[in-house]
Amino acid sequence: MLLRSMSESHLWHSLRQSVTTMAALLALTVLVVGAVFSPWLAPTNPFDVASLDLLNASMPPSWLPGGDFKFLLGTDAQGRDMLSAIMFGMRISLIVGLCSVALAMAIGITLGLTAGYAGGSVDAFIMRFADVQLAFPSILLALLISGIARSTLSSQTYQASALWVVVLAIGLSTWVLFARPVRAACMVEKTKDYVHAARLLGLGRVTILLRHILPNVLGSVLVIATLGLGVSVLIEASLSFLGVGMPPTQPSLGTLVSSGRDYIAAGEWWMTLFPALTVAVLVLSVNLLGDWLRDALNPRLRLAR
Amino acid sequence: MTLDPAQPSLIAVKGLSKQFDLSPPWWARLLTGAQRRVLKAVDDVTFDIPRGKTLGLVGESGCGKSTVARCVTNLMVPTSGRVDFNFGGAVEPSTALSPEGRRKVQMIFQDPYSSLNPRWPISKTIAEPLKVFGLKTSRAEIRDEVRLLLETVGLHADDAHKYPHQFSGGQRQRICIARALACRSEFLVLDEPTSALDVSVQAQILNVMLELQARLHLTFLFISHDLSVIFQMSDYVGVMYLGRLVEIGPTAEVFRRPRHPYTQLLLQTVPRTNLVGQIRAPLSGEVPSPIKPPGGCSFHPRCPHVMDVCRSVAPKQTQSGAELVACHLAAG
Amino acid sequence: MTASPAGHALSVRNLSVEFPSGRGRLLAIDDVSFDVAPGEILGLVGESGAGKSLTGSAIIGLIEPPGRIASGEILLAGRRIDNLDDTQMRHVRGREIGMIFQDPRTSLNPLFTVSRQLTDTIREHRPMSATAARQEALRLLEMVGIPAAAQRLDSYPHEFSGGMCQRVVIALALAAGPRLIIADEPTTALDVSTQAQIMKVMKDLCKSSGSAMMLITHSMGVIAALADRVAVMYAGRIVEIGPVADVILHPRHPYSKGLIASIPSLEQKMARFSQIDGAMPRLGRWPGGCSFHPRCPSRMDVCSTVRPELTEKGNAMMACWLDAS
Amino acid sequence: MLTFLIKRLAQAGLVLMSVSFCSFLLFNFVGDPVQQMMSATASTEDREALREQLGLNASTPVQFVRFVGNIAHGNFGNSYRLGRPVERLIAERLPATLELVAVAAVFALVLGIAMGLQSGLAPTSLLARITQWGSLIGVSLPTFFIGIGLITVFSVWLGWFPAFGRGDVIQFRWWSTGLLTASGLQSIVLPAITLSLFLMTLVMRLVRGELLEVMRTDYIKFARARGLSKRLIYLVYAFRNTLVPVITVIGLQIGSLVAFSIITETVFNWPGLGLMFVDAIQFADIPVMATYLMLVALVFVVINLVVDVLYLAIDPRLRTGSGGSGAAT
Repeated sequence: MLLRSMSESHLWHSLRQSVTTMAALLALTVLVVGAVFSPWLAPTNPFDVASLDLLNASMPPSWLPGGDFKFLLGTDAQGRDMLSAIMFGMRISLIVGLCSVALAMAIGITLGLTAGYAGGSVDAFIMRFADVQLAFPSILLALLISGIARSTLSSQTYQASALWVVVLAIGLSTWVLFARPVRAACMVEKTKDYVHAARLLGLGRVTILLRHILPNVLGSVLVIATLGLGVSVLIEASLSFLGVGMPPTQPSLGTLVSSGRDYIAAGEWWMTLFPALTVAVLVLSVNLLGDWLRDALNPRLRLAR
Repeated sequence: MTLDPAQPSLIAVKGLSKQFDLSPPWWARLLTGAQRRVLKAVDDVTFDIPRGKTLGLVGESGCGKSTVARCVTNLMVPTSGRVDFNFGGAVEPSTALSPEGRRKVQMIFQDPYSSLNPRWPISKTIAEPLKVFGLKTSRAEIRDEVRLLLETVGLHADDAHKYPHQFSGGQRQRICIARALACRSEFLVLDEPTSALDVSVQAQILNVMLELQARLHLTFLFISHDLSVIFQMSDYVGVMYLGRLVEIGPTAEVFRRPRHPYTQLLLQTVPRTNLVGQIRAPLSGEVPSPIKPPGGCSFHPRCPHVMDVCRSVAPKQTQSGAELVACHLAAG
Repeated sequence: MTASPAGHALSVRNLSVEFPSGRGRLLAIDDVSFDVAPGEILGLVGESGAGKSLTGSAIIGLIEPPGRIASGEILLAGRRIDNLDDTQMRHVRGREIGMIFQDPRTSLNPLFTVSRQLTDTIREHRPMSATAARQEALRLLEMVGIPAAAQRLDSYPHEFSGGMCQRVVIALALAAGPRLIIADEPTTALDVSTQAQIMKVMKDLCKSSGSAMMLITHSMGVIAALADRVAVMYAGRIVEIGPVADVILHPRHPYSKGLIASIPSLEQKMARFSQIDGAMPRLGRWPGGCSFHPRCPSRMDVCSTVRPELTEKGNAMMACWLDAS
Repeated sequence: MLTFLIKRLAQAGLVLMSVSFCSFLLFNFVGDPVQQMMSATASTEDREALREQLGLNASTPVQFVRFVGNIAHGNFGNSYRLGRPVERLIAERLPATLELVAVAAVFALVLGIAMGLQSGLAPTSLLARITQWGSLIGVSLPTFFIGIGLITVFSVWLGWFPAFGRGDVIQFRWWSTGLLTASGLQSIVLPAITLSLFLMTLVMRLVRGELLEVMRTDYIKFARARGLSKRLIYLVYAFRNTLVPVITVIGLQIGSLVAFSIITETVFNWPGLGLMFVDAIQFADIPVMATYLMLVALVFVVINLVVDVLYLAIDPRLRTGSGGSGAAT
């Protein structure tokens, strides 16, 4: 609906204008395909303990002396193929990122629309809540939530539900990202005359919100969601790096960086560098795409007022 | 008084007031000794419009004419006073309109760029009232009705699938009229419907409205700051200043012999194309802030005929010929 | 058009302004020429999109990129100013050309006092001590009719009403005594009664200082009240130019005729408004030949193919094939 | 103006109250303190006695009031892990974190604003493009990756700066500073850069965006039409208008600098609060976690009050309190 009215040709035209965005889109496609189909595409299954061989441990990338072409990006201290580990790790990073954006979006849009349309004390209450939330920077809140989960759940349950704890932590700490702009956009939209015209038809608040206002704030939501995905992946990586995110049994990219870190001093840099680079490329291309979306949608949004 | 005793009134507004409380919160008033600040946007406004006629409301920015429009259409709840509609059956107060009554009261807005949902093709916008009020149910009927409505307001029926940004300002205003017509409305509030448009397009839109009014026997409340548009469009005219109706009466009468000094000032200062090289302006004076209007008659600081009584007593509306005027001069 | 360019406060010769776009270069102003004599007020009138504001921006050298002057000359008191570099142009702006914008509330920087904005402008163009500049600022505010100017000197813009703000804007535009003032819709954002006051201030100042003024507006009423001569613009071109009394009371170009006829009258009630069908085409969709021909009630075959040029007709000049021969 | 300040103070109080309530909940409901403090072999009577002693049998509101009272007296309880009063632990660690955050904030603001102005004023220049790209990469790189990269290059390969720790510190009463010794200064360079990069890129992009927005306004166009010099228009007129929205975000983000210091401190083994907090999380050391939270909230609140005062200094419209006069017509 959104894209259709923005006219596909316009977006497509502006996309082709920007070489960097095309490159970002390409990189993102490669990464996402690699992650989604990792069980079939990856050279080995890093979780298959039986296939690990300590003789293969700590091998450098294939193009360096001592490297093996079987292990393109080298191996870790357990003899795991880094490339496969990264592909599987990225899968987990992406799942966490997407789920937490979805959660944050659901909370943020609901509260943002409610606050923006209702105004008055409802608005004041939700926004004070958001202020308090802002006093806890997202990474801190995420740390806290996983800290609480860690101390209340038994370690077995925690291991099993680590992914959802992380999603919850990131989602709950980034909803303000959506709520504030959605509220602002909603407050702008609700004073516009097309909303007044809808009220003259006697439509209810919910109908007006969903039918008229929501489609008109989706443009900015799309941009935030894209940029928010980058933020979520970064937070997840940071949490895992600090040892409170994904456990080593379900390693995300951040976990890989964290576990490879101790080997830098020994000169075995590839265990850290490659997963870290993957995070960087992933987030960079997501950000590039978000920036482009914002620029591409904005003048249009302004024109259409 | 009713404007035309021979004609039944479609809408009667009695003692309408709307206040906005701009005061700081109670604790701040307590701590800093700040005063309550109440903006009387509309203050005790009474008028009625005979069926099939147009009442023009004119005044400068901040005089409360748009607030009247919003109260009349129920987009705002008045602080006091009442608005009654009579569509031929029983008298219905605006706060308790039946869906049927609500359908008959529609509005055309000033800004044609914000009055259409930018994400909707215009066919969907025009069809919405048809569906909401159950006027047409089958898909084919709705499509035909939308095409008919578009042609009624002078647009191509084939443009129904287009989006608002593909239309010019004048065309969008026509689409808004089509949406109001889709409701089969009987009473239209026109809130500065042409002030965002160019003169040549304004003429087109005003013509469309005149034709529709004659054909469908519509009743208009026409709000504008443009005296000449009001002069041309309305049968009756009301002049507002700082929330009050200072003069109301038949258009020809008010424009030929304005009785309130403010109406006189407005008519005198409006630039006219037939008076080349003439600027007729008082040396100073501006509309004061509606938050702190002057006491007594709120126009007294700018009035050339100011008397002592004007500074202390707010004038009541009095009959003067076919008009009602709120001025101590007219009261004799 | 008899005086030499040197005798004019402003001469615009064959000015064209273009915008590069995906569909090639779009001409937004197409071959426009006119003069303004010292002390004269020239009205530039037209509907939105006609290019009147852009003409003003082109003269003061502030066209928004990527727009640019494609060809033509602009002469200020005989000196070419369209080819000046940025630094040289900066000394023309403010000192020789003053500009007044439409909305007085957004024209003033909300975070600085009126005196600060005035003295900054004065000292930019005239070497003066801070105290002298303050005196001058006070004089300017009194000149534009701000009551109790001395007390209000250190006020912020939000403490002024709309009409008072526009007086401050005028004072700022006049700070360095420019020989030309470009006023872009100076009264549109104001109330009717304030509008008349501001028009009076502008007219009096022009008369007393001898500055020329280019008055850009869509309101024929404002033109009638203020201007000496008027140029009617349509789709980037001047279609008719001449003394106000001639053009407004007896317009001859079909567009000016239609435009003036469509203004609602305050004298006589009409059953129906005289209207021009259609709307001004968007930039880049301007038709060939005379660009008004699709809307023109008296169009001929020639109109759709050959563009009419401005030619003298009595006191005025117009670009139309009607009675061209 | 007074109303504005009172409102903000009340809001600040509200934030602190909510945060201390959260901390209180943490204390009481997450992980039983008795469980944490006593060995598994302790008898039920001993547990009950300790319960009574800790006041855990009182009703929840009473406990909360006591909790707040304790905080007001500077009594935050004992660390489960180290068994020492939390306020002492905090006092030992606080200077390290504050110095790191302060140096990083100065880096970020000075460079960020300078680069933002530069790229906003000449958006097509080469330098602007480089900073634009740099900033994009900056926000896309995880903080820990930047830290590890800097360590690898400047400590492991080049050996210019130490890879971890604070270097030598000088003690002034309870405050210890590393800013006055050569090794202390050397040590703070890499962590401060790491910590500041995110904020720096953010400030830069924000300043650039706002500046471009301000440059489109009528008052800047009018200033240009009056022939004012570029320096005056850009660096005085436009810059001050740019600052209004920018300082809000900066205020919020300096708070999050404290949070990001957790990662930086972990990477550089910086003996600050963040490192302590991460350890506390690993060991579920609730009193330390709760106190740290309240401290972060306090920092946030204080910074935001400073921002509000700055607002008043910059925007005259707030001073007269006539902001809300533009009512409906």
